[in-house]
Amino acid sequence: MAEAPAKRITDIGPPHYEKFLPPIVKKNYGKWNYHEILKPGVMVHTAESGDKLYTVRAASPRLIAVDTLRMFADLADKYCGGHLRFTSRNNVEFLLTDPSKIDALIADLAQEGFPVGGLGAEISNIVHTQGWVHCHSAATDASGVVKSVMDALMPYFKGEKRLPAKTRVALACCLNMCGAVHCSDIAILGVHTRPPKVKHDVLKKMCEIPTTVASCPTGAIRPGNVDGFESVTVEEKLCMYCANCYTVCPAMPLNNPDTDGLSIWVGGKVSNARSEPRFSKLAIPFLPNNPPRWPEVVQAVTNIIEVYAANARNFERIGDWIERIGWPKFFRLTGIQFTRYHIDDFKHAGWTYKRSTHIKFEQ
Amino acid sequence: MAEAPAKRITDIGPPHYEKFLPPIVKKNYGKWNYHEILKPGVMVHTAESGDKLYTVRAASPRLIAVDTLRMFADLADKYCGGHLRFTSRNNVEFLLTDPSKIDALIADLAQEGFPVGGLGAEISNIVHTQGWVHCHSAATDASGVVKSVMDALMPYFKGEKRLPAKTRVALACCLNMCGAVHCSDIAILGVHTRPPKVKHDVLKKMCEIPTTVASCPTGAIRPGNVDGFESVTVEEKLCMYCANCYTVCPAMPLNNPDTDGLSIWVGGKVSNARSEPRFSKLAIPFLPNNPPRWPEVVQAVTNIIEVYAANARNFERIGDWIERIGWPKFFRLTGIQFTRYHIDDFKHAGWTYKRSTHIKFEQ
Amino acid sequence: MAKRETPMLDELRKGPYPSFVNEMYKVQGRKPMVQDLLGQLEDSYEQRIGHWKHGGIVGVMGYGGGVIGRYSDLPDKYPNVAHFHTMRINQPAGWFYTSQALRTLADIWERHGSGLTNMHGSTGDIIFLGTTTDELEPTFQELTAAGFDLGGSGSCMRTPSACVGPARCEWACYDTLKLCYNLTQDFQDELHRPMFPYKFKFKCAGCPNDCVASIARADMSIIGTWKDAIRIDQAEVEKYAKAGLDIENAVVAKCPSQCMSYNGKLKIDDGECVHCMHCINVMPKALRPGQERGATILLGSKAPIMEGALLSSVIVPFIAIDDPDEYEQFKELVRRIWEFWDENGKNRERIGELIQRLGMATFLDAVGLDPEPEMISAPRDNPYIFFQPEGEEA
Amino acid sequence: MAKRETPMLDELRKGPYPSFVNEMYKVQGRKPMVQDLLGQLEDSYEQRIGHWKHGGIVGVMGYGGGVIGRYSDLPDKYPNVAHFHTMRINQPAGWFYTSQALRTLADIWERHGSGLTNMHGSTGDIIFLGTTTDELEPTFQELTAAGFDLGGSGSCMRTPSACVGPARCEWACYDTLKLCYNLTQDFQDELHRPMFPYKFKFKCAGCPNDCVASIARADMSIIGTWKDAIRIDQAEVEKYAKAGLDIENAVVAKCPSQCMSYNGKLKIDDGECVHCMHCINVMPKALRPGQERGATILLGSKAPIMEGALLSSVIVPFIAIDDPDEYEQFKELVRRIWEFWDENGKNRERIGELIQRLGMATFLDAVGLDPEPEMISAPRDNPYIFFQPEGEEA
Ligand code: SRM
Ligand code: SRM
Ligand code: SRM
Ligand code: SRM
Ligand code: SF4
Ligand code: SF4
Ligand code: SF4
Ligand code: SF4
Ligand code: SF4
Ligand code: SF4
Ligand code: SF4
Ligand code: SF4
Repeated sequence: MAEAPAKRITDIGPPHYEKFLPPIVKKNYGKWNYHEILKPGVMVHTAESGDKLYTVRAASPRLIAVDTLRMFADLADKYCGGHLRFTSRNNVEFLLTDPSKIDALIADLAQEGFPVGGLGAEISNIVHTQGWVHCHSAATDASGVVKSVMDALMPYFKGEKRLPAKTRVALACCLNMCGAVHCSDIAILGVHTRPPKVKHDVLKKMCEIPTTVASCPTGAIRPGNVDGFESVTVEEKLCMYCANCYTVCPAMPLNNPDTDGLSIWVGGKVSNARSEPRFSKLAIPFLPNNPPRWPEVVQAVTNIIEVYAANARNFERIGDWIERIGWPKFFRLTGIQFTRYHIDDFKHAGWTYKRSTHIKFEQ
Repeated sequence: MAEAPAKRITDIGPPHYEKFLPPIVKKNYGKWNYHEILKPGVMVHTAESGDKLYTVRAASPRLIAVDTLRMFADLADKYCGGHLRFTSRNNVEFLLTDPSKIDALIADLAQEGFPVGGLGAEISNIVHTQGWVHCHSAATDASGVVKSVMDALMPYFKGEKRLPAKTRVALACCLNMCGAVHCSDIAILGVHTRPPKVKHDVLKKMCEIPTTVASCPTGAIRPGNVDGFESVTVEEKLCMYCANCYTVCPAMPLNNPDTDGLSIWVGGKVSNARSEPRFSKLAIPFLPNNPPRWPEVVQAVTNIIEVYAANARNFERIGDWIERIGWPKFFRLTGIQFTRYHIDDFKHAGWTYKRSTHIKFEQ
Repeated sequence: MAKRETPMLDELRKGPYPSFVNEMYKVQGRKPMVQDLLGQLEDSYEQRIGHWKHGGIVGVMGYGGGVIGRYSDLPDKYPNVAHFHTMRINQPAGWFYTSQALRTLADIWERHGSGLTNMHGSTGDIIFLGTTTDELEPTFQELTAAGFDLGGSGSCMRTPSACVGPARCEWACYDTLKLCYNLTQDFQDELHRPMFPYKFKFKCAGCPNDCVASIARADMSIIGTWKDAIRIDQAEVEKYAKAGLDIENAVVAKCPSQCMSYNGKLKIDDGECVHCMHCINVMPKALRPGQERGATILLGSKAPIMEGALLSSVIVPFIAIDDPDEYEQFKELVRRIWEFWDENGKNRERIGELIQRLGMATFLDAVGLDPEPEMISAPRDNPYIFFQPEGEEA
Repeated sequence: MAKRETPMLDELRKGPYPSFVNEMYKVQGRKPMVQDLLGQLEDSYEQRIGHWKHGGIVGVMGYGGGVIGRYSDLPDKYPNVAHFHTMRINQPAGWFYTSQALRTLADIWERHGSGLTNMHGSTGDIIFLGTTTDELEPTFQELTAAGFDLGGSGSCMRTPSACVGPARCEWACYDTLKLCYNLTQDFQDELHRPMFPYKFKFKCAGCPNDCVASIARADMSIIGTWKDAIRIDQAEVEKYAKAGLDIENAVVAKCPSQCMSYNGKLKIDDGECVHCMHCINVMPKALRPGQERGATILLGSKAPIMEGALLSSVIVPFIAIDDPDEYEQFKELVRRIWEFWDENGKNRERIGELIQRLGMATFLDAVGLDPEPEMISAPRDNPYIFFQPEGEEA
């Protein structure tokens, strides 16, 4: 693009964070001593100076109107000198110094439809992505599935039902996994299940053939001459529907109302607490796309959480729990069917074969 | 080959094992109740019937003359009705019913130069291979290294020095690993460290070019026209000296007095006891070939065993022990240098990268 | 034009969890763009398929990224979302705002876009969701005038993010906000002008709890840790016990390295501690990370495309990262890594995939790091060693 | 010809461990072949390199294996080992012998070969070490007359082997000797006449201690196990405790599935037991495997060449393997596996490598086994699923 005129401001980066820190944070920066969770969604951090900072965490759908930003701003002015932040899971946190204002704030938030919770071993917001709201690649919607699942999980968000440990749910609407679902306690992943249909006319206009061929992890795409001009063909047996070809070449759509759907993954974690970080593993290969409420997905997620809550020991993340009881028992307890799809067949598949006789037998 | 004449006996298989079982074994077959180790190299199995079978285990170099077979036969006649067996680690076991004869047998064996031991948590015989005695592929000798190492380990074989658990040592003279060293507590492995030198004249007579090309795990072998006729060339940067090409094509020798040597591997196990079976991992990439006594190898193996014996808890195999203390500490305690060669770079290398912050720091 | 009915989406206005459909309703009255968005989305719900086309290249002058072009495949039916581009605005480190700053952002987007946002995107940016090509440059100029700037998209350094760290967390082992801000500022060119083989993400977590998921979602994960002993306040331990905490089972037994013991007094064999945070997490009043603080640097995490998902792996077990020299040394390492990647990386090959393809040892040589056993979970189990000439004297 | 001095080898006649050089000395007086073997080996020791050439194809009439051809590359210097072939003789199951049988073997080899043996080879065979081509057939005929036969070599079923099992071990969960013998006899053709893509090995271990290393060294590993409860004799447990065994630490704490408890009485939650054998190993008098016995079938272990070493992996979590029907069903499975391998295996591709190349699920379909979670350590973590048409209804 053309060079920008001199006077035009560029490359300034974001505002310096210090401009937005509450005075109590500036004063006690790096000198916090400990924290306590006072009740669902409310915690207090005590500084070495003795100062106390109260955090009230409210749910957010992440997709919010400017009206809501203004509403948050008003509440921040009313209750905490205009100071607030958002979390890495997209909840909103109000930062108070006066504990007497907590309940009023919670009431106002409830009034506006923003319940408070999601701290500690409670279910927090579902990290999610764009879906049909903004992305071309989506095999399902994001916001609608998240809304449906969170409606069902609210008792766990609000702390009305207890969980053994933090339980992180994430959703990504395609294998690009912008929601980084690959390390979540429970992951919902949009999947295609049919190979791309090559639009040869579009392809010759919009795509580089070498890039398209190179984009396929399994080498299913072959350059080839199709009715007269250079194009590509797909060796369908080698295709596992990752849509990477579609990402680099618009002429290879995979979207299909009947064969697109969702898969459920479990047992991943990010933190180093106790066990090392772990990938999510396949629980349910395919559930249908069923808007507006995706009942099959809601039921599947709730079932896993209930079985987990009923069986795991304190501080066991879902993956820690499964590690202890073993995968066969996980499938038995949840009633999920074990299929050929659960057995890895990608590059390092051999690592997941059971290479010992450490087997449990039901008594 | 030509068909065999009718009268010629073929395909009869081995003699039926029952013909060789001692009467007490026939009587109590499958009805043994428990066993006890009475002293180094001697154990007793008690049957449900109350019968007792005494086993005396003697070391064997595995490579034995027919004279020794006859000597074993004589001792078996003298002490146990002519009954004996060999073990899966190539020791010889005399099967007695009369405990009063045990000491005399042990004395006779000592007389003949065959010490008794190798039971339980003692070091048993080193599973090994042919080496320079019979194989074309050997990067080192087998019997000579084994003899040198076992001479040093005799106190552990005889139970004069204690070990935390069974400690299995194995040797293979090349990467074919006939000694199956890939799952041993301590493994000694002969290695080449230079690419094959292609003998083009021999190659055109003795080798199929496609087979030779296909034999290379890293695709380092390329078909090519060398001074006039079809042959192969080796992309030396891609060669990791496995000698698989040499196995299928005699025209690609790798043997070299100065650059062949031995590597040491640790922490493998086969049994399912406590932990699952485990591969041996690289401890020392290269030690020189130094006949007749291979002092560097003897020193390296003894050092690892002594450090292990001094630090591990009861029932911890070497691999279990390292799992608990961590590899960094293993290298520190043994004084073995950690090098670039220890970091895997074969197909599944990524699995061995440390993908967490679970790190220990010396205090 | 009469508003299209959206019965399926309206279903999603019900229920206790805040509804994104309600958010759209808040602005649709004054934003035809959002009316059409609702309409097209209702089509998607009915037909179970998306209606967006691949984004073409759109952006602001002088930048190669920060905008995701998006076009409807039903432009005639929904002309107001024929263009529906997204702008990524670099968030303030730690996602702290004042009401004033929020209103400024809201007003700018009121004037120039759909009035819909994501607070925030998965990489950390503020997302302005949906506008036309013409509005991009004006929005940008108002943003920079207000002190904001765009984030990253495409094959560039992506917007770094950081956990709340020392601003509110007692466990921060280094200043995550300071590092995040410093990297963002020093690498503005790498952020705005894609020139890498593919995307490169930084995430700064103050301790091994990793509250920004850096080990799973950042090409470079900077995770705080400490080297010396965990600080124990035995009196507070006592109080936890009195208050009914089962220290033996909830803490000692759950320690992954089994290096704790408790009998009235809590003992930790700190040389065996793997810094997992569990005991500290359970007893924040009694236990604190040590005082010799810094970070572990890990490299390479990413989503599955295309060789499979990766977690970051250790390349520097411990560095102090506080004063300017330490910052400079760290950024020098980053530059050497980018150089190695530039020279060797294939198009759309993330750094983590490149290292696996060429081998960790080759990578370490190239960037000038020594191999250390802390970088691996175990040494190789295969004998396929590429000995180098000096190999024999190993 | 004057005997060559062997000072280096003579070094190895010293020391407490029995010496293979002494073994050579025992026969060299009457065996020029062994004199030359010593000579050539001394050359190897001096020069640090072997002196054998690749074996050509030699053997006995009608067999494709059982002999390893070997030729010296110093035939002029050591004419008596110009030919120095090895014969593999199928050992009796469990390696039991009578003195009579040993003498028979010794006498045959005295007449026809070097007089040197390996008792035994790594696969399990008796190894007759070194003879000439002319002697192969006569040796073979004397062996078969005496009731012995050759073992395997080349791309065939290799000589199966078995742990001592029920013959002497209280833990054998199935009859390893009987199965080993039965397989050897029923598959004589597959043993003697190579017709597979590569070698195929069976090893029979009576329990998870796996005393024949079957899980690491057999293409098919048959490992005994039990389904019901471990049998506990509490009185004997008591005695172990009295005798000073620290049951809490030596047994309970070491149980990998933490399914035991002890307080005077030993309790086991058998549904959680992974049958690792540890508790039984430590207290053989007090604990015994259950009575519902059988085996776990695992497939695919091998040395590194060429895709890397493998351990066998579970394909049948549990089968009873005792009566003729069960034997027949088991061998049917073996034949189906061989068929699949024949059809799909590349030259020199072991079954374990083939399964990894084509995928476990494909293999299971082909041989008619249902997928079970016991076959894996964990489900896939990558989303690259090859959905089949019926996939959606999964
Ligand atoms: C606010 C936030 C950081 C931020 O900069 O935004 C944060 C803040 C805190 N985290 Fe976190 N974590 C935050 C995301 C995370 C994430 C990232 C994620 O979820 O994507 C993780 C990794 C999750 C995982 O492992 O998959 C995370 C793993 C933890 C853990 C480890 C939990 C475990 O047992 O594995 C702790 C310790 C604990 O909770 O006992 C922790 C503890 C805390 C503490 C208690 C730290 C402190 O003393 O202030 C903070 C509040 C408690 C709480 O439960 O939220 N935080 N925390 C994030 C809030 C997200 C939200 O809205 O819910
Ligand atoms: C005789 C032999 C079987 C045979 O048919 O020849 C045998 C026999 C016995 N083994 Fe074994 N094992 C024999 C090779 C093995 C092997 C295979 C190998 O070493 O290649 C293993 C797997 C080794 C590994 O894991 O790497 C093996 C792993 C065990 C174990 C598990 C040890 C552990 O803690 O991991 C036990 C249980 C124990 O010792 O407590 C065991 C126990 C036994 C017992 C006590 C079983 C019994 O009640 O009779 C037997 C005698 C004790 C002893 O220590 O030898 N046996 N045992 C083999 C003797 C080899 C030798 O000469 O030393
Ligand atoms: C907006 C956002 C999702 C969201 O709703 O928050 C997003 C949206 C897209 N991502 Fe992403 N990614 C977003 C965070 C992520 C993350 C999570 C993270 O950064 O922590 C990941 C996983 C971590 C990683 O980097 O691997 C992620 C992994 C991908 C990938 C797969 C990359 C890979 O190597 O596997 C692609 C495909 C590609 O790059 O071509 C992708 C591509 C895309 C594209 C540009 C679609 C495409 O193929 O061109 C999406 C544009 C959607 C749209 O129309 O707005 N996005 N993407 C996130 C960026 C917002 C922000 O700047 O804050
Ligand atoms: C004699 C014996 C070693 C010994 O001293 O005991 C042996 C000797 C040879 N093996 Fe082996 N292997 C022997 C047991 C093994 C084992 C161990 C086992 O069977 O438990 C293994 C590892 C397990 C496995 O099967 O993977 C083994 C893995 C190999 C390999 C690698 C195969 C692979 O797939 O990785 C080769 C290379 C080949 O097959 O071309 C090989 C090739 C060879 C050859 C034929 C050399 C060659 O490349 O042609 C050796 C002949 C040496 C000679 O001159 O006598 N040998 N070989 C063992 C057979 C004696 C017997 O019948 O009882
Ligand atoms: S996950 Fe896929 S569909 Fe969803 S936003 Fe990312 S790229 Fe788009
Ligand atoms: S969807 Fe994925 S696997 Fe299928 S052709 Fe495209 S890139 Fe290849
Ligand atoms: S390990 Fe190698 S050198 Fe040794 S016997 Fe086997 S094939 Fe021959
Ligand atoms: S030695 Fe191995 S790696 Fe080297 S060329 Fe031969 S087969 Fe290939
Ligand atoms: S990562 Fe550590 S320092 Fe940062 S917020 Fe989480 S717990 Fe606090
Ligand atoms: S931090 Fe983790 S490893 Fe260290 S002592 Fe505490 S619980 Fe144990
Ligand atoms: S494998 Fe089991 S049954 Fe066989 S000898 Fe070893 S311990 Fe006994
Ligand atoms: S056999 Fe192993 S797993 Fe089972 S109870 Fe005994 S020790 Fe535990």
